[in-house]
Amino acid sequence: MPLTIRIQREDFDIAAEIAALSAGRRDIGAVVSFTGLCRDEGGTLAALELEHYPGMAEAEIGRVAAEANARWPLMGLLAIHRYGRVAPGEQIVLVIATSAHRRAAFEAADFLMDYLKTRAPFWKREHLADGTIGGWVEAKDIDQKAAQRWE
Amino acid sequence: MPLTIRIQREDFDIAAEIAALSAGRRDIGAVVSFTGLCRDEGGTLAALELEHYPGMAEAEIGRVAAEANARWPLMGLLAIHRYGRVAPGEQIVLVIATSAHRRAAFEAADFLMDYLKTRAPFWKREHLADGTIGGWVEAKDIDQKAAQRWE
Amino acid sequence: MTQALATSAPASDTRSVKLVYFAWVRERVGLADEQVELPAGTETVLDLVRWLKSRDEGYAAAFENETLVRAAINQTHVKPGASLAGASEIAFFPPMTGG
Amino acid sequence: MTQALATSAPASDTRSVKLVYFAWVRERVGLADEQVELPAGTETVLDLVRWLKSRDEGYAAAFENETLVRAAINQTHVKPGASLAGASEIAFFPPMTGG
Repeated sequence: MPLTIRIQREDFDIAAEIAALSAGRRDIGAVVSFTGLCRDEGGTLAALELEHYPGMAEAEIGRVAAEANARWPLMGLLAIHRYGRVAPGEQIVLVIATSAHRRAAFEAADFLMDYLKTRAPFWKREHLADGTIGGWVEAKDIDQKAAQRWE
Repeated sequence: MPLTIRIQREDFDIAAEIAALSAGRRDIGAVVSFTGLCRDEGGTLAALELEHYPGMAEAEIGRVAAEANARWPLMGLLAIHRYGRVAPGEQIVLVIATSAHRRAAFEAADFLMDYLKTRAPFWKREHLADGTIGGWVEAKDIDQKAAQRWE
Repeated sequence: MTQALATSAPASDTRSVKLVYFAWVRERVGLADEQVELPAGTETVLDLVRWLKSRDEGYAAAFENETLVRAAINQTHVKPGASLAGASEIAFFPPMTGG
Repeated sequence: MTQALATSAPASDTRSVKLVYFAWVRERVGLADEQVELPAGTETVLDLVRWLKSRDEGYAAAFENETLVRAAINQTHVKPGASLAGASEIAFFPPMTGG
């Protein structure tokens, strides 16, 4: 299965990534994409600063992707996660799953996002609209529970 | 909630549709897209011909979208379904759901696709690679069961 | 099938509706749409289906399996027992296969 | 904390590992990474955490809640009881908040 994992500072282009995963293939029936964006939190947020663990980030997402590939009949899987400073409205993360059928594509993308949230070594810190540096974003129980759905 | 429903012969551009749903907003945290493509069925298929019930197709998808909007806190919802002749590798259907959080976006897109499959008045007929016109595609129990998950 | 024995049907019992057909229902009937006068006593979708089946072999083939063909009244899905009251456009089609 | 009482520790009991810290663990420790000699008897991640806590207030603050800070050995998540055998890079960080 074609697998793409990229950790990058730059923005990404969803259409180009879908096109690359689908290029030359006529057996894909379903493409599910998830894009995570930076919210402005009611105007209080100036930016998110994303720190990551280089090396482990790619390795851990690769392990999660391998699990997804073992669980669903996939034709392609992609995960791109940005690091550095991201402003409200900008894209942070992209996951794409392709398969012959929609159920596998939906579930694999959903699974990959849940595990990426709880297992990939990224940390967000808030930069506030008033110019101060806010705290590190706290992990949410709801994300742990979401990941546990797949166990 | 911004709602877009289009039934059209022409292809569509996922990135442009996501951009239009997100334009000027900084409160969207999650965008889930589903794209359904025409498969070549191991090389046996030359094209799918999609017939639809004009008027009812838009109305029925509108009713399903209203149900999705009542069930999840959405910030935007889009459904585009093509009709006419579609070749293997080409796009047939696009669903996009946007929300502050990923669970609502995933579930609403998944729901909209399941109901679109079982309730929207579209019918597919196969044109085979050997030049003959194949039969009308039969509805699948698995699609009925998928839609029943949401009841 | 005739309504010869119905002696006191009011005028409103016969009215004109548009029937539309899709996919293999359309092919078997041999028409995409038609305007018909509903015979007196045709009160539900199933009544209409049974009257149509009596018209000729094409309709009989289209509605061979009465529970397989789906119906919509005025562009909304309905069940076979649904009343035709207020119906101006009645559609018949196979189970949907879009998406 | 000294190992003065350990009299017969083999040479392999003290070895050099790279420690890396992220997010608020990094900020509290005051370092992004460091090379340390593991004291003899430091066999698990939790042993290492307890030794680090004894070093100064920064480490003590970082590891105040021993079960909150996550660890990875050679870039793989591990539990506090995990053995340090074979570890060359040990990372400590808060619960992840990516995605």
